[in-house]
Amino acid sequence: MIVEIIILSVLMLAALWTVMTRSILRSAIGLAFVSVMLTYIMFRLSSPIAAVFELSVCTGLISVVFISTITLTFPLSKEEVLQHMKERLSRFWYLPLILILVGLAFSLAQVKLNLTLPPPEVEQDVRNVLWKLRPFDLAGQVIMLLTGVYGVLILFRQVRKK
Amino acid sequence: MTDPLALFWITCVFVIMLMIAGLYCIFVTYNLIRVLIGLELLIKAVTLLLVVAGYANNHLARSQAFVITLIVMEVIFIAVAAGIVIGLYYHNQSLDVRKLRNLKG
Amino acid sequence: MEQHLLLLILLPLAGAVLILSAPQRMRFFKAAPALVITLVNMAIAIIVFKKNIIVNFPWAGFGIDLSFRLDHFSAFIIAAVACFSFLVTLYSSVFMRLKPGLKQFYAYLLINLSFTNGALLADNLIILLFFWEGLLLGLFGMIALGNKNSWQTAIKAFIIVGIADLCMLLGIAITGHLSGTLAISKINLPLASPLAIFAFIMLMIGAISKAGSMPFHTWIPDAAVDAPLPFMAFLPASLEKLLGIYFLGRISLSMFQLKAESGLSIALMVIGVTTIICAVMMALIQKNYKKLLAYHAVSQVGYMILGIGTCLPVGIVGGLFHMLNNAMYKSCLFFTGGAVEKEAGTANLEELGGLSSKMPITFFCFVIAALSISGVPPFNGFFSKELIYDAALERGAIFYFLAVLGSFFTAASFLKLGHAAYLGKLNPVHQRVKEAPLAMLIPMITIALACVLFGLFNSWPLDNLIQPVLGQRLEGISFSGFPANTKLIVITIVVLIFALLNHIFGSKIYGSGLKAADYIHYAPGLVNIYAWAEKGYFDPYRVGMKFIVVVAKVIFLFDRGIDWLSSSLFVNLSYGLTGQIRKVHTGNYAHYLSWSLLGMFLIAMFLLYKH
Amino acid sequence: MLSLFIILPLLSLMVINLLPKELMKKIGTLMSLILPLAQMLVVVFIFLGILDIRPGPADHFFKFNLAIDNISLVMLFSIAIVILVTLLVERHLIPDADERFNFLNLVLITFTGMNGIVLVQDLFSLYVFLEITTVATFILISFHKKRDALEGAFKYIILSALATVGILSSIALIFLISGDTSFAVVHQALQNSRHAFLIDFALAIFLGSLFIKGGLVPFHGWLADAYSSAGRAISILLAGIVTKTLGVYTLIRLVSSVFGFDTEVKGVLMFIGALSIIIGAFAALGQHDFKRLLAYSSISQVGYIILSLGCGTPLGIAAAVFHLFNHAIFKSLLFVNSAALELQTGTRHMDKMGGLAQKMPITGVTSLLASLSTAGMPPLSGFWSKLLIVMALWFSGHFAYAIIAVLASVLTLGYMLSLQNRVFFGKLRPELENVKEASFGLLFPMIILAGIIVGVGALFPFILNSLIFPIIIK
Repeated sequence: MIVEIIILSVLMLAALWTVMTRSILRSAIGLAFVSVMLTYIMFRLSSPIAAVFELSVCTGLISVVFISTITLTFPLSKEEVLQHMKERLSRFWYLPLILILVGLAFSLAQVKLNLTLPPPEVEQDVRNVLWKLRPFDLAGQVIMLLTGVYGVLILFRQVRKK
Repeated sequence: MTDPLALFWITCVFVIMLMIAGLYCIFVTYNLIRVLIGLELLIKAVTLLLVVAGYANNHLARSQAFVITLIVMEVIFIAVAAGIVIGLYYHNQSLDVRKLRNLKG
Repeated sequence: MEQHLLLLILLPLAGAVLILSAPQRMRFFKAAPALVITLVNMAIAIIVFKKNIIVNFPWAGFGIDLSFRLDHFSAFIIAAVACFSFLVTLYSSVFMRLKPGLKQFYAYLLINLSFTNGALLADNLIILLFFWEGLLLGLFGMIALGNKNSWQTAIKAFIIVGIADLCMLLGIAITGHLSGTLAISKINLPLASPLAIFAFIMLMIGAISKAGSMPFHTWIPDAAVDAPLPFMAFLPASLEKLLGIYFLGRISLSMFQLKAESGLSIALMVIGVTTIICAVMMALIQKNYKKLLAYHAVSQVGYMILGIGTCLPVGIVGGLFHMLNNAMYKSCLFFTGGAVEKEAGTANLEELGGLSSKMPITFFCFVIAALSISGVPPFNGFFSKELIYDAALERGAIFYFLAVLGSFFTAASFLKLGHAAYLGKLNPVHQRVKEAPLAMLIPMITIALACVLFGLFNSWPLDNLIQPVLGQRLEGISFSGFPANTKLIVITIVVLIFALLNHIFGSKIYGSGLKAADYIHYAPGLVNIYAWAEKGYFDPYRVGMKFIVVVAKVIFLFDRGIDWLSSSLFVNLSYGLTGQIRKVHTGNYAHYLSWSLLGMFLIAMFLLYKH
Repeated sequence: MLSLFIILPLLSLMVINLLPKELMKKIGTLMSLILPLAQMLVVVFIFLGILDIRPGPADHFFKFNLAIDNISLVMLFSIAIVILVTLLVERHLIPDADERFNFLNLVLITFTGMNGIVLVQDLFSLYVFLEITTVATFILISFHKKRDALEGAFKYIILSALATVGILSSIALIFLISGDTSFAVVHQALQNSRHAFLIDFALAIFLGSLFIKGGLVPFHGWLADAYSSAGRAISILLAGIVTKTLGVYTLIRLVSSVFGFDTEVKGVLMFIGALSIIIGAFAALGQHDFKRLLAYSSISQVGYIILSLGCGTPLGIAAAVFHLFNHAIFKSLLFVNSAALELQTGTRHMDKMGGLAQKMPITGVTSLLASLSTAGMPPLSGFWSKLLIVMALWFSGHFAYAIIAVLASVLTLGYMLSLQNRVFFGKLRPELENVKEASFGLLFPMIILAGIIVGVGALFPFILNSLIFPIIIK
């Protein structure tokens, strides 16, 4: 339990850094780090296959998407960044305060969850679950990938035309 | 082995904090890409919630199947959103969200 | 026999479709089919008269059956509607000849006829509502055919009548809920619970707004100016009055057990006398032939509502008889107005005058109808008014007094109208005015003749048409023949003589018939008070008139106030609100996001409140 | 049998992409027309009992968890009609062949996604198909590189992401107590541990998220921007059916067969519905942009559906479904009208139009029919559904809401007549002297849709007995 809390806290700090850092590139890297910590906690919660997916797709692919977007859009110059810095600080520095307050409030609250949990599942193999029990989700994934292909085709080709 | 429900609740607190961070990012920033990063943080929070729910009620296989599907959806979603952000950049020559107020009333 | 009922509804509808689909060039083809169809319709109405027919098709769920019922009440109104629509069509065939939108005019006329028949025959409240709302569409279309302002008037009428119809929808829902059936013939509710009273009020609003009572009347005078004239003679003057009062009679006679001692009866009577007085005061100061008539069309509804509201057999008989009489003389009056407008080219009383020598037959019809509406014996208006007075006196002297006062003003305004339009000096512009063509004269003469006959031989309509409606309630009493209460007759005649004297005084002072009522319109200035004081005997009269000026002004403000309420206040209010709503939509997605979060938060709070 | 509703559009998508592209650019649309037509036919056959829905070979192979009932049948029919109309008008509104081809592909994906939403019996799969349809819609909105369209799409993305996150969080919380996400299991689990704190919270989040998808006040910020900025062909699809399937149908389905009608849930639905009716109508009253007015009108009409659903009675649900169908018809007709107007006059600003009824008679008449049906004029279809809604409200004892519903239809009439007045009636502006009626390809769908409006109104008893009563009895 303690280990999980520590990992979650690190994850939280990484998220905080992601939100508050000045450079957008560093922000994207912070997001990747959040992903890594999420992967680790998934391993701890005995979900290895999902963890592998998270590591490969989110940490890898999404970072690539963000970084390529950032390079395609030439963000503000350094001077402008410095100019905005003070303004940014005044807008952003409430966040840690809020987070600490919310975290404390919820941790100290005595919540009775009184939930009746279902009996544990018989099928423990992810592949079987996906293929046999949830084929509709798989079909959905295929359609979503097709959608993504058209999305990239349409949205990014426009940019090329310009 | 600790009580799974206790772990679930503690993770819930972190999920809430993560969501607040993501929403705060969306509300406060003036940069379109940062808005997307905020959205990503929200989705990460949900992923965490799904995993820990599966862990707490011992339906790990199913929750992993959900998470895998969710990740696929998420990638496409972010890719499309990024495409739209790039399109907006080419029109406005900037990533400032304050230029997105053409449609109103 | 069943097919006759369906024919009454379907035949005019088919005719409308036929006319609409006819090619544009065939000008003759528009009036002729309408004439034929209204004639056939009249024939059917006479064939089915005095029969009881029930047609029932199981149609949809919730007790919504396609059921029609012809009983005595609806049969005689259908016959009346059929006669009026034939006469109006005949009149229009000349009046409308060169106007644009001819095709639509006849199509709407037939559609309105069909829907009116449907509403009269319907034995199911939902079916009734269907035809009732359909009439709204016909009304809208017919007004919109007029001059360039008519679109606004049409929208105004549509909104006012539409709101009233929605009230009626609500009333029907409650009635169905309370009685468990939607069949009109099976509903008989006591007015005991507040919900039943509410339902009755809602249905009543629907009925009296269709009849054109205050405060739902403001579109009628506007329509009189903007809409084509036969429309006025057709819908507000006859069809809608018949339909509205028919439904009022239905709800207060059979669907609800309206008792004389109930507050609703008093409310109805108050609406009645308010309508009588307010509308007639407005009529008195009008300077336009058609507008003056339109205000009278509103005023006369008051008598019918008063009569039915008394809940006494004599009053109900009088109200229903007055409905029939009013439809006759009012359409006759509108016809004469149309004839004058068509021949002289204007309906403005200031430009008219001395037309009696040029248009003697029109003048003659006008005189008969005017005498009838003023309640001069032995014309039909006299007899129905006497019955209503009788009932009003029994329920309270104040109602009687106000009703007689209304009669006084009616007589005064018609003296003014007749004097201004037909007597006096002929306007040189109108030197070459001719008598109206025959097709326009026939309806006028027919109705004028009917006015005389219904007056002289009033026992026929009363015994055959009106009194069977009440059936058992009458307990064998008959109201036909000359009224028994001689005191009331004397008072009536005295009042009429006063009206005549008043007119003569007024026109002597101001030098023209048109201005005979001007002292009511223009508030006398302070300077004049000294001048009047010198003529001592004239003073009380003046003071009384001054009081009336104030009343008339207040009523004018009231009338305009309702108009303002319906056409400006609501519009401005909603535009103000709209502006605020538009301002809130800033285009900033952060605002939208925060609304959504706030909404979710509130929903969560609401659902978690009990924890 | 049922899995074919998903497989066939997908298969045709692949066929169109695998065959030679130049040929498909020419005849792809024509070929795809078969799909919605076949779907309409199949729905009618199932409805008449000619076709049964027993699992066929395709179902044995694909093992999807699908089910169909009368509500889904109505939805499938409406989806097919709107897709058909979109495909019919596509070639007149998108001149470029390449773009048209891409558009066709995305429409087919949206079609598949919506069919999935309608038939699915599992919360998580529902999320998957919601996401597919939403993402396809983002791409469709930003289809023509227009600046405003991208802005509208971006606002939609943000609010829609919030909805997605909400839906997933509540799925996770429900999954914790149910262990599965199929509707039957979830329904059972919710019955067992009713009113646990977390579960009520999950319910609230789920409702709010679906309100975002359906564009109800105060969750509607994205809707007007997305509708009005989207391309001409897309807004027909978007306003006609997509948001109604994403938000409104899902609400009907989930509330009626999964969550159950709590007193609180009913209260929330009715309040949000009434608020949407009023705010939407007032906002529509002040618009100058044709499509923006229609967008706000859409919010108001969806409010009616939710209000009726909130009754919780079978009649209320039936009325909601019927109004959903009617709304799909008349709103797509109005958007086709707006597309024709924009194409012919070059503007959407209503104050720059006027007197167009003489120049574009068919557009004028059909849009008048649609407007009157929206306002609930008898005997058009809209009247009957509004009547059913008011009756449902009344019989379930919600008198105040019934009165609101009745009075708001006056407002509806107000803005619809003002639209007609500004665009089609009055004097023709001199600069519009050369405007011509739209081409037949646009008029044809208009006439079909107007025919449906009039036909449904006239044949209402038949529809009530054969379509609406089965829903009630179930």
